[in-house]
Amino acid sequence: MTVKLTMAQAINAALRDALAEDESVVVFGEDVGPLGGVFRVTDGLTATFGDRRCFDTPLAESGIVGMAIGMAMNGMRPVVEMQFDAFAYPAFEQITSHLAKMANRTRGRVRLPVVVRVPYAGGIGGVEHHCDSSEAYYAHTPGLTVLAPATNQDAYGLLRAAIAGPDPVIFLEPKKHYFAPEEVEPETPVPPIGRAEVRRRGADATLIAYGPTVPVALAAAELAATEGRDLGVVDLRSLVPFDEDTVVAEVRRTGRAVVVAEAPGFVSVASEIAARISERCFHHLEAPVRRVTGFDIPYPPPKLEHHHLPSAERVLDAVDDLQWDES
Amino acid sequence: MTVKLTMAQAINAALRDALAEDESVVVFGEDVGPLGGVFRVTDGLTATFGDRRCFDTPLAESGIVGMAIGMAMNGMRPVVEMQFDAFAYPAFEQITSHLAKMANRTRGRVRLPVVVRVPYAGGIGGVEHHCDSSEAYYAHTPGLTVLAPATNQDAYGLLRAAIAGPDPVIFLEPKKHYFAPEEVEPETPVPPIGRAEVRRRGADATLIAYGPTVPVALAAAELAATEGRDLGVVDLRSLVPFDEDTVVAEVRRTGRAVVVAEAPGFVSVASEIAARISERCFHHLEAPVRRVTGFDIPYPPPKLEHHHLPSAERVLDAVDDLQWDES
Amino acid sequence: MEELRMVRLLDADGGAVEDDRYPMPPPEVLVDAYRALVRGKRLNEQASALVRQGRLAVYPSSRGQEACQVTAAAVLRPGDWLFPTYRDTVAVVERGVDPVEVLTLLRGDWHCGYDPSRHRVAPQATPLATQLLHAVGAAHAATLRGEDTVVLALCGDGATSEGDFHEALNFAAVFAAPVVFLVQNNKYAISVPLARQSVAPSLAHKGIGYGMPGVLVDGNDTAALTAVLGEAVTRAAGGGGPTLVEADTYRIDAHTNADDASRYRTDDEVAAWARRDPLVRLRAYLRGLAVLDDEREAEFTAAAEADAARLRAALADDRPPEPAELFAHVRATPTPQLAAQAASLRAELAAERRQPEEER
Amino acid sequence: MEELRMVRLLDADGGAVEDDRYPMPPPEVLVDAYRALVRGKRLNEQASALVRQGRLAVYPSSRGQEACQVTAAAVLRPGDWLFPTYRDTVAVVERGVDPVEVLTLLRGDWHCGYDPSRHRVAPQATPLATQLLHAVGAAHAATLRGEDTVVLALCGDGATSEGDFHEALNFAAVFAAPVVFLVQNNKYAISVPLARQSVAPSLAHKGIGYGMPGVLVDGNDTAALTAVLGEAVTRAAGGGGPTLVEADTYRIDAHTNADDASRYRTDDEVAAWARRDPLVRLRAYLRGLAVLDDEREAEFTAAAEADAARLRAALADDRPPEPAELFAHVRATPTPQLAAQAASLRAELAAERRQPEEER
Ligand SMILES: Cc1ncc(C[n+]2csc(CCOP(=O)(O)OP(=O)(O)O)c2C)c(N)n1
Ligand SMILES: Cc1ncc(C[n+]2csc(CCOP(=O)(O)OP(=O)(O)O)c2C)c(N)n1
Ligand SMILES: [Mg+2]
Ligand SMILES: [Mg+2]
Repeated sequence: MTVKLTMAQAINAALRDALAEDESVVVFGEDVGPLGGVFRVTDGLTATFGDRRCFDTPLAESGIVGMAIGMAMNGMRPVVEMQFDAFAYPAFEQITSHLAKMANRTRGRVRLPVVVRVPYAGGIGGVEHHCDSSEAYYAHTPGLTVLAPATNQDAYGLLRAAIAGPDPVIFLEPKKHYFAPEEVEPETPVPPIGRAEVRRRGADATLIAYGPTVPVALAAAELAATEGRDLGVVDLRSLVPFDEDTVVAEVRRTGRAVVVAEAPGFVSVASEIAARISERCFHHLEAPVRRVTGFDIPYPPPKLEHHHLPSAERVLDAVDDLQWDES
Repeated sequence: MTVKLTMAQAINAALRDALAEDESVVVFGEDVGPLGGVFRVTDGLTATFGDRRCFDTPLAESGIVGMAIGMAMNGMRPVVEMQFDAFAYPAFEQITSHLAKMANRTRGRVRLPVVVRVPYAGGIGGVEHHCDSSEAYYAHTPGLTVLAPATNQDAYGLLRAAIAGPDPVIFLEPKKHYFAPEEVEPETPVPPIGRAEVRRRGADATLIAYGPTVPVALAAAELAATEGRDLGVVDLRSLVPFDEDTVVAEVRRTGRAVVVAEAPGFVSVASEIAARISERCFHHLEAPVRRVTGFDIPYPPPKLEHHHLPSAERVLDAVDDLQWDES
Repeated sequence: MEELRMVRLLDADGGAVEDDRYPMPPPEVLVDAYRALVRGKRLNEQASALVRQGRLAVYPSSRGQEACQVTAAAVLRPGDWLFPTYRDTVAVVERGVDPVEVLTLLRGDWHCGYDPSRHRVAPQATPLATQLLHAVGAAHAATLRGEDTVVLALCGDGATSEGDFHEALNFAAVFAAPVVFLVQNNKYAISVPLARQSVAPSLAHKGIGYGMPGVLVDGNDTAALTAVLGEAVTRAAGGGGPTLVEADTYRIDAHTNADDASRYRTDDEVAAWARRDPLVRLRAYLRGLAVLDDEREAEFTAAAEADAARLRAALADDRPPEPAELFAHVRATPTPQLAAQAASLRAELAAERRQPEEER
Repeated sequence: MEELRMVRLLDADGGAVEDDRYPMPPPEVLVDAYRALVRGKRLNEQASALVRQGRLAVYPSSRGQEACQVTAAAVLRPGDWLFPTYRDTVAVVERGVDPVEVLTLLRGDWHCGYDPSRHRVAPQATPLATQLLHAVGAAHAATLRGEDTVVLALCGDGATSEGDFHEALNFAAVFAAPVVFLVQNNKYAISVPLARQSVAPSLAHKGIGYGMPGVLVDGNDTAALTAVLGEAVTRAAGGGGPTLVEADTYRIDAHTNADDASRYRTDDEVAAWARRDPLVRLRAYLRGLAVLDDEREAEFTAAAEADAARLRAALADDRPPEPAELFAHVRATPTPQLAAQAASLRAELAAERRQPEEER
């Protein structure tokens, strides 16, 4: 049965279903209780499950992640919310030195099934510190799983998988998707973590995107189709594990690739993807891999963010650059 | 006049000279006072300049960086020490949300001439949390300058430039160089920040390295020379700004490149360099750019670190892979 | 555990209350403070209206907390520094910064709008409690140079839970830095009530753990705040080190316009605090003293209205900021990559301008 | 500010001291503690010797702090948890973990050596104060499940300056979590003296700012520690929430073997504290009670020696850990990249093995 849900509602449904099914799941963070979170993602969870299952903490992000680690060490499956990307930075030591490393430090004896939910990226007219794209920090840190759903269905399914799984997960929720409704089928089998999805098969070039840039890539492909160019779109869904095989297979087929991501491009996930494609598709590439990313600047203010964010136009400009004459 | 100094001594000399020349320079951190730092980099500074110029703080890294920011806002040039890479993580929010962004947030009216010194990377037999390579976190963050000297001369000169300059600097000091003496000429003009140095010009392939992997690359080039292969070595010195032109010029000449870095390779500075070379040298490359990096694992323990660290052998294996038959 | 008796110099009806620790500030100081309250209240209302009209992206109002706001600025001397948060617009304005400048960021621009060095007012901080450390640094820099600068740093009750609050208070105490920490305990951190932040008898009690004086003051009593903060500034300037001041107050408006306060507090609670309005109380006291009359009040109101009108006019101009400036201030010396990105955006914009409208 | 009177039940010569707040623990408990002290001291000495012999990479000794170490373990019940630091090897061993396992990490292996879940002992934490939050989480998990588990968390005086210390104590207080925080105030954080960490009258005073009891106890008095920690555990188990205990003690050895303590403290200072050795004091008391005689002492010493010998033997085996295990535990399901890296290292090692020695 499909229902029409926004991404906020899809995530809410995933939390609800996980709380109902597994006593060890707990949800906590800042304003996630009676308020239901500043994005209303946890709306009604305290009312339904009580304030032992979904509760507010003191205002301290290192505290939230640190407490989640301790709870996971003692048998729970905490799902915590960081209010905005940049407000996860106080928890960076807990995430990097403990959450990511505990399994290794204990020879796999202590695994930390903690999910850190991060309202992610921009495009919502937020003021400074509210629209960072922080995935590179996490993706570079060995031991973390990093997910970035682009559809409300995946938001539901991947969050279920993340909560049920053994590894710590950074779950990046594109803010600008929170309030857009889509068809969701909660009964669909939970997707395995680590598989990219080919959203559109194309013959001429492959766009690789994740999270908030997937619709941008799809829009670019639509536009290109009207001009007779057939672009494929790969939605990574999972940044770590990175489904290299799917990406490589697509790019080998088309011989051209553009990576589309919102974060500043320098030393980013887009760099990794571009480097890996360049290495593994070397003899198949007709043109250098292009990256369409945010600029190497602090996230810009509401009135200028559209200049910074990858747009379908900018993606198509990059596609135009893929040395078609020589091919 | 050249003197023989270890890297610890070269940095100490740079701090001394900066403290002597400029009243606004202050040095602080954990154990940097009477003890002279756990690596003795600040040895004798308190004795020479008094405990108002070089002093110990309470044990709190966010506090140290936050205080440095406030001092810089009020006219000082703080140089702070993080005791080991991983112990800078508690300061991550201060570094990312403030140190990196203040100039932009104030339209350039408040620049923060703060230098954060980080004893960097491994190879010293340290136990867990003492040998992280954290450059990717900083290099990805717009607004920071990130330096990684490989020679004691550069350690001196770049630190002088960092302290004198207007931008906040993360100064990565390869720990395993601390105690190796080299000739240093303090009078040499301070090198401009952002210029790579071609340490060895080669005809057949280019190795790109920085910090602790520069000697590894040089050793590999020596070995290769005995086998008749002429490898060049570029020492980046500065990760941000990244001297793309020098790297691109070298690789266009040789047509082959191997990037050598100690950090886990996934979403790393090495990814960026590889992606950029692949893009800008596309028609010059005879083979895919290879990366020789640390594994995507937490830094290994003393008894296993040699397996993880890029070695000259591993670099040469990568060079061997550069499709020489087809060229 | 030791009880901390709250400092109060004016009762709910504006009657003077004796306190053996703090004298009543002189009437002219309080008349000035009243003028500032009127102005601050009007600014809060005007800015909130501008949000509703789409002229501001967001505005965290300090309605109800104006006494804290205006005294935080008033007790400082010219060379002193203020380190405010997103909620402290009124304090920044009282410190002498043009409200149009202060609201720059919230209009959708990217920078703080004013020159922090000139005004000795740090940019308004959003990451909670982080600015408290900057305040300590600024103060310690002054000490090292032998200046008698005092730094007043603001934060909320919620922010006291952050690690940076702890590190800042401890650094200040250990270095005997001339900082006054003013915690505006307005009872909520967005939706989270004080009871979820702390079970200490008061936030002022936290001073004990750092070895610094902690003072609990009625945050809606302008006279008490003036006395307590004034004394803390004097002590700091004299080398007496930092003070933690907790102001017992209340946020009358929602956290921001985006917030739905009905989800976490009752109208009755708000109404009870609205009756403790700092303006009403100070006005009654000053009218009782006969140092405030209809004429002066009208003058204050007119001045506040003029400010508001100027603000409306300035914000009616909604020209977007210059995109090229996105790159201009990130670093003193741009990286080659940044320069290339700036050039490519310039080229894009130029191409758009050349393209006739219909083709876009 | 309120004075906190230090809890002491044994004076410097081992004489019993009356304290109206805490009764003297029974002799048999203290004899057991003495046995543990002997064993702990021997372990500290043996491990330090193993460092000098190159068998351990490093060893942060708790010499002088053994009373804190052994009581921290002794007061816990089987289901309780211990959250130790790098310096708390003796406490971990007293909790029942094999010393050979505990020293695994310091031998140069990559993991903590023991099974934290089985022993209910967290891995020894190096990033300072971080483990205090884990302790709160573990405790709160127990509360949510209705278990009466208590968690004892250890840290040093220096660690109290970290933001995580603050967040942990505050979370514990707000959630009334069953945690006992034991700060071993050994006067130094590497070289930095207590005066640079805090100017509060005591670290125990910090409890006030969190609304939790703060107790200052003589950290070289095993009887007092037993009483204070025991009471705190009992209170926590009964739903009475957390306690902050500051133990006044001293690190007799250098920070680690890599440290040169002569740079920051005098021999006289060390000698004065050496005279306050917890073993000497407890021994005098127990011999005075005639519950300890030469025979038992010899027995304790022999047991400690046997332990030390076993440790030496185990650490003589210096086979390196298996390189393949570098990849095995990073994640439950390896990424494709990790799997490829593991395979390439395997291939490298296999090639090395195949290659005759002379060719390498
Ligand atoms: C580090 C950090 N975490 C979370 C936030 C999001 N946030 C903004 S305001 C706020 C509540 C702050 O409450 P309080 O300190 O009491 O100040 P008030 O808003 O009441 O003035 C939160 C959680 C933030 N700005 N910074
Ligand atoms: C976050 C962090 N910063 C710095 C260090 C380096 N370091 C290790 S031990 C130590 C001193 C700790 O002092 P204290 O807390 O008093 O404990 P003690 O060593 O005296 O037992 C320091 C600075 C660290 N381990 N973690
Ligand atoms: Mg508040
Ligand atoms: Mg200590």
